[in-house]
Amino acid sequence: GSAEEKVNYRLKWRFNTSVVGDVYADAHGYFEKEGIDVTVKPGGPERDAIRELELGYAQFGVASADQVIRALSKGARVRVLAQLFQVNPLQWIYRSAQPPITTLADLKGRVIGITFGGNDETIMKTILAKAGIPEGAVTLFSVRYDFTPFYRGKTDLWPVYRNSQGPILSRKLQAGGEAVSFFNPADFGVNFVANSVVTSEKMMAEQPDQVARFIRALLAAWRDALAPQNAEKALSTLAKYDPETPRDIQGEQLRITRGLVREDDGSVGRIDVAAWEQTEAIMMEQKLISAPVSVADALTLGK
Amino acid sequence: MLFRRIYQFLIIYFLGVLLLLALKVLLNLSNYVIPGPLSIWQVFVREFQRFLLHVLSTLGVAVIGQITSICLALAVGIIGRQATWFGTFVKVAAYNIQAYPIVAIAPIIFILLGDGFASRLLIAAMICYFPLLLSVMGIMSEPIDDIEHFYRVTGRMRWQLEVKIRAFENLQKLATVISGSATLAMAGTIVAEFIAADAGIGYSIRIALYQSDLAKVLVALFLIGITLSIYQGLLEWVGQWVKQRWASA
Amino acid sequence: MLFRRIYQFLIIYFLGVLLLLALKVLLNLSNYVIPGPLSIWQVFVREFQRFLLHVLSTLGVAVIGQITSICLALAVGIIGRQATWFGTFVKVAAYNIQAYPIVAIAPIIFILLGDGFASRLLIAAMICYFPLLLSVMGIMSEPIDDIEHFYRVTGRMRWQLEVKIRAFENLQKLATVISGSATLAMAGTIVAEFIAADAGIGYSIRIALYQSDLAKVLVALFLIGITLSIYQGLLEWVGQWVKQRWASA
Amino acid sequence: MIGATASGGREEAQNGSIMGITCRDISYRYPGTEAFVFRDLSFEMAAPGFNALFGPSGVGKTSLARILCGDIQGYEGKVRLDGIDRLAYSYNLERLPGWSTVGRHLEKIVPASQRSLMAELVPVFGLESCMDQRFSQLSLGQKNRINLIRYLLQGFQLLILDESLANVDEMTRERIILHMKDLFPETYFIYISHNVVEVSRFCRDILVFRGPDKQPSAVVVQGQDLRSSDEIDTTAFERTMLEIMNAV
Amino acid sequence: MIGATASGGREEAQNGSIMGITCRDISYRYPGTEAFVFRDLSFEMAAPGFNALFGPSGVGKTSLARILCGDIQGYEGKVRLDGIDRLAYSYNLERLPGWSTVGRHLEKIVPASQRSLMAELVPVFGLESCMDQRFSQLSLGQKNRINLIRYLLQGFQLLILDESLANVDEMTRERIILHMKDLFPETYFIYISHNVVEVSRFCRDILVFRGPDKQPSAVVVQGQDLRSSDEIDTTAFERTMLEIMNAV
Ligand SMILES: Nc1ncnc2c1ncn2[C@@H]1O[C@H](COP(=O)(O)OP(=O)(O)OP(=O)(O)O)[C@@H](O)[C@H]1O
Ligand SMILES: Nc1ncnc2c1ncn2[C@@H]1O[C@H](COP(=O)(O)OP(=O)(O)OP(=O)(O)O)[C@@H](O)[C@H]1O
Ligand SMILES: [Mg+2]
Ligand SMILES: [Mg+2]
Repeated sequence: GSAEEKVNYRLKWRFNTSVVGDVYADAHGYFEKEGIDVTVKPGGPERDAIRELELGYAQFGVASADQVIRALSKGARVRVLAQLFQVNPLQWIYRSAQPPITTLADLKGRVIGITFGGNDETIMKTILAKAGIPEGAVTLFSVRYDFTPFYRGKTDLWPVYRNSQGPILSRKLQAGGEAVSFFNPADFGVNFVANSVVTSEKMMAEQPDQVARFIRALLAAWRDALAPQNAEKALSTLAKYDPETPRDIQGEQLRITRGLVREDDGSVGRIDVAAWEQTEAIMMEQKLISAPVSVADALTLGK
Repeated sequence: MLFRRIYQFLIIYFLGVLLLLALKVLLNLSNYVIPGPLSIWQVFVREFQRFLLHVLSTLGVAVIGQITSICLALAVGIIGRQATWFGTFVKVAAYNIQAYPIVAIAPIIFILLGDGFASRLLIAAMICYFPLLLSVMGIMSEPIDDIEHFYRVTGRMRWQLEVKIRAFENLQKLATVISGSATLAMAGTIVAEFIAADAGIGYSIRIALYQSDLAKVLVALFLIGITLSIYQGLLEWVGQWVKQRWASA
Repeated sequence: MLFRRIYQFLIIYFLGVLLLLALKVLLNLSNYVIPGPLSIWQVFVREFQRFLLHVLSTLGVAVIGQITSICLALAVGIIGRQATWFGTFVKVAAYNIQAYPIVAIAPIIFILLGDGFASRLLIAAMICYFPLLLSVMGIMSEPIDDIEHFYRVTGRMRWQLEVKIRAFENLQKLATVISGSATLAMAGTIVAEFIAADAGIGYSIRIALYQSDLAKVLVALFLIGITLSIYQGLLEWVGQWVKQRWASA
Repeated sequence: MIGATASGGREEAQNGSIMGITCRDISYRYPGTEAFVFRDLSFEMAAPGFNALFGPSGVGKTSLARILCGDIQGYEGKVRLDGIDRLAYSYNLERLPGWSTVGRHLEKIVPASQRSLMAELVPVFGLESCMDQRFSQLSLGQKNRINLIRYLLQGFQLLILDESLANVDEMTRERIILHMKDLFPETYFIYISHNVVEVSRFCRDILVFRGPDKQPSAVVVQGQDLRSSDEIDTTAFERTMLEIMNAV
Repeated sequence: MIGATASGGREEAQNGSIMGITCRDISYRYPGTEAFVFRDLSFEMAAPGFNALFGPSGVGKTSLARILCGDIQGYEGKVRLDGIDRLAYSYNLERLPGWSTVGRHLEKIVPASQRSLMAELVPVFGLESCMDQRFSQLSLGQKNRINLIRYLLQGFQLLILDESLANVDEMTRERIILHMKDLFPETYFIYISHNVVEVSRFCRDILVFRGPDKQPSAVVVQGQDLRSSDEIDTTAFERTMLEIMNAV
């Protein structure tokens, strides 16, 4: 292909450590090497990569699994190219001074923060259902972006992104003399898939070669960015894209991100079909979609 | 008037929806990006009652918020109209607080007031009060010499009288601004719910956005628009009534 | 005046911070709920320059947004002042759009305009224009018979002239509202950045909130307040100048 | 023609140039009030020139003026304005916009054809020194005169002057009236004033109001209709004054 | 005392009851203008009663009035108001607030001690029927009179009436002036009017303005100072009129 191919790549979230591989690819010429001119665009809660794929504002994007499944259920022709997070970073923080949560039954009687309408609600409700805990046995607390209720002990568990907010909060509470732990649903068998790289069916059909080159470049970048020996380079790159976060915190974030994305053999991007099917099943159960979408058909497997 | 207001709203709303649908057809977009008419209609039927209740609950807060902010704007406007040190101080305070995006000071509000009704009300009022304030300040700081002269030379001028005179002479403008501010009270309440609440239409919209469900958003906007049209119609009617009462008591 | 404005802002700001610190001591809140003075100062020193640049970038957008919304408000206010069908139609449209919380229509805006500068500007302008609109509408719909009579009976009245007469007679009020709306333009831009941008002080605040860093938020608020005080001082000065020019040209 | 169908004596007029004002049985009260301002008011002002409305304050002069020019509707009776298409009501509280000088405003609103007339009128009105000032910087009488001058230069066929010279001194006023009569002989003026001497001397038909309780509620007195060249006939003048005083 | 230190002939006054107005060499021009409104204006109005300012429109009557009452500062020369503490300037464009009837407004602003006086004045002013109306519903002359009446009942020692009766008919005006003179013999009135007959008949000291170019720029003419009981001395009256006309 020619180096003239221009595409936009819409992330799910703003530039921070959660997108380290994406910015690494951007900063170090991974896309150029594959002959594609990619503009990496930061995301945000008001962004929706799948919409932009359809509108032609972007050719590739990052979307969470629930977005993909919802879109499929509404007839969007979207394809998953790679699954970035093998473990969902959406977890719950709680003070270590509290009784540890070793079984789901330990949740009983706790005040649990959830974002109504958000993925954490879906996940938590699935967990509660799975553990057979009736709604009345826990107190659900409506969460905003403001952590005060957690700080002031009004809630026991608070949903956070383990890899980005986790280290920041840990540090703050540590400075206040408190240690924290995280409740990870995956530890209890609930695998709700998080961010994945998507493109449109049309791209897949019309530019299969470009898609292949894109994903090859991207995954290579992620792999390199998360390789421990490249940590310094990755952190320098991050410092450019995300000057708001202190470097030591970024180091911690990078370490945790590595654990959530990279597999033991160093590979990234594996699509965990079982997890996707579980995600679809959960969404069916929670009536977030009205009919099955056969999500497996939208997954691009095998390489 | 009220009737006209409502059907004009309907025209605008449906023009907006038509625009979206035209876009959908033109760009061949899926229901995920822009829901089809059928699915909008289904959502409408399914959610109508629930959303209506939410809108009404929002309206309730908005009304209280509006009253609060009218009082606040009057108070600040009356104090700030003076060119004294304290007057400008209050004015600077009133302006600066407004410049801060609510979302940025919401945490402080929650720390101070907890996250119950009071915070929501305060946020709604804060969004609504400022435009009122600007108008009140503009009106209150402009002397009406032909009327005020007598009271000044006879030493009868009190600030209450001054306020009364200027308010009465600008009744029309005040009525426009107050009935218009209903809109802001509504928007303010919705934002407050968006940030803080677990009830009200703002909350429903937030969930719909989380779920990328534009159909729900459209239905919510429809109900907000209708409700607001009626509320504003009522306010204008009350405004007329007050004007008539005051002008012919 | 400008100087007074700034030190009054400083008083208000430090009163606010003191209140928070008092609360911290009183309720024995830990540093992660309300940061101590030392850490606020450290953040201030560390972030000052970067945040200042962000605030200035925000101010740039705010100025354009304010100009846009002044034009928009004038246009809508001038059309909406008429009691014709079209006039009320425009008014109803202008009001209803305002009632919708920006966050709810942001997705639609992004669909229509993409996510470039245009969307941000539109959002900033939409937050700023409505209060202006209310005032303009109030002013523009009130005839000034003693001046307009002649132009009516001689058949010379054009809408431009009517607007000019009413604007001139209400110059003081308009100046108050326009310079006050700087505040709204600033808030609007910050909200827009909050939702959409990847630069500007709104973006920094969003991240600070995401990171639960109240010290950063406080520093950002400080810089916003100072910048706004200066901008508004300038605007008032320009307003004075225009008034003098127009009144004595 | 306002508020009336073409009936009565005047429709024989062969063309529009024959002007006349006729009112028949006009009764009016302001909405929401009890008292009639006037009842069954009938009068005729047959010819152009300087005509007047005269009567005590509050008797209804302004109200009638505003009926004639169509500002007030909802009265009973008939108003006929024959051959009068261009008419205006002007009053002494009118203001000019403040954004430029009085002179510039006049330039804008006076048709080119009337410029020389304007140049003639400005010194007669004693306004030379005001042209560079803003309206708000003028004295009351100067405001009155500026307002009047702009109306005169619009080519109205009927011009109602509601106390338009009330705040001008008598000498200037006399000079102005005499010049107006010379320069606009074809115009119907309806001059509202509280000065009985002035009205008696300079006006043609003077409609004297007698209040709604007397019948007829107004009578037309013939004034001296003096022009600049005329000598005053003192006896006739005093008779007119007396007639007016008796009528009221 | 405004704009002046206590110097000159009047400080011998043993108590405040001896009133007097003295101006010495007043010169004034409005900020930003070239022309002087008056130059070296000096005059004295030695006693209470109905005094007047008279002169062509634009000559500076209003300006002087506003200097006397302290509204205008920045003039040259000295103004002495002896024994006068309570003073007010009132003008014919003033309005009453619109939220209640004229009668109710008067009730509010007239001290209880003045109520009976008010009851006496209302019929003199011909305002009985206006009491239940709003200010905006009044005719111009009615507005003038309502405004004047409220000022009269405030117990001012000096009251400047700037064309306060300009839009009232002559008969009513005469009645009002005569009653004012009877009821407020101790008050300093400064009456600004364009009616030479009225000024000559009813006023005491008449300051006639001659414009800034003549010297002296104003002279005081003695008026007939007629009271309700007096018969008019026609010769003296005509002499006063002539004197005024010649002065201007
Ligand atoms: N808008 C109104 N509503 C009710 N009554 C009114 C209104 N305007 C005038 N009037 C009454 O109608 C009567 C006639 O008023 P009008 O202004 O015609 O008198 P006028 O002859 O012009 O008096 P003046 O010489 O004082 O100007 C007055 O008694 C007045 O109180
Ligand atoms: N604010 C002002 N700025 C500049 N010039 C002014 C101002 N007010 C009045 N003048 C000028 O000062 C002169 C005197 O005005 P003033 O109002 O005192 O006259 P007057 O004697 O009261 O006239 P009238 O009888 O018309 O009321 C006039 O020539 C006028 O143009
Ligand atoms: Mg009148
Ligand atoms: Mg004057």
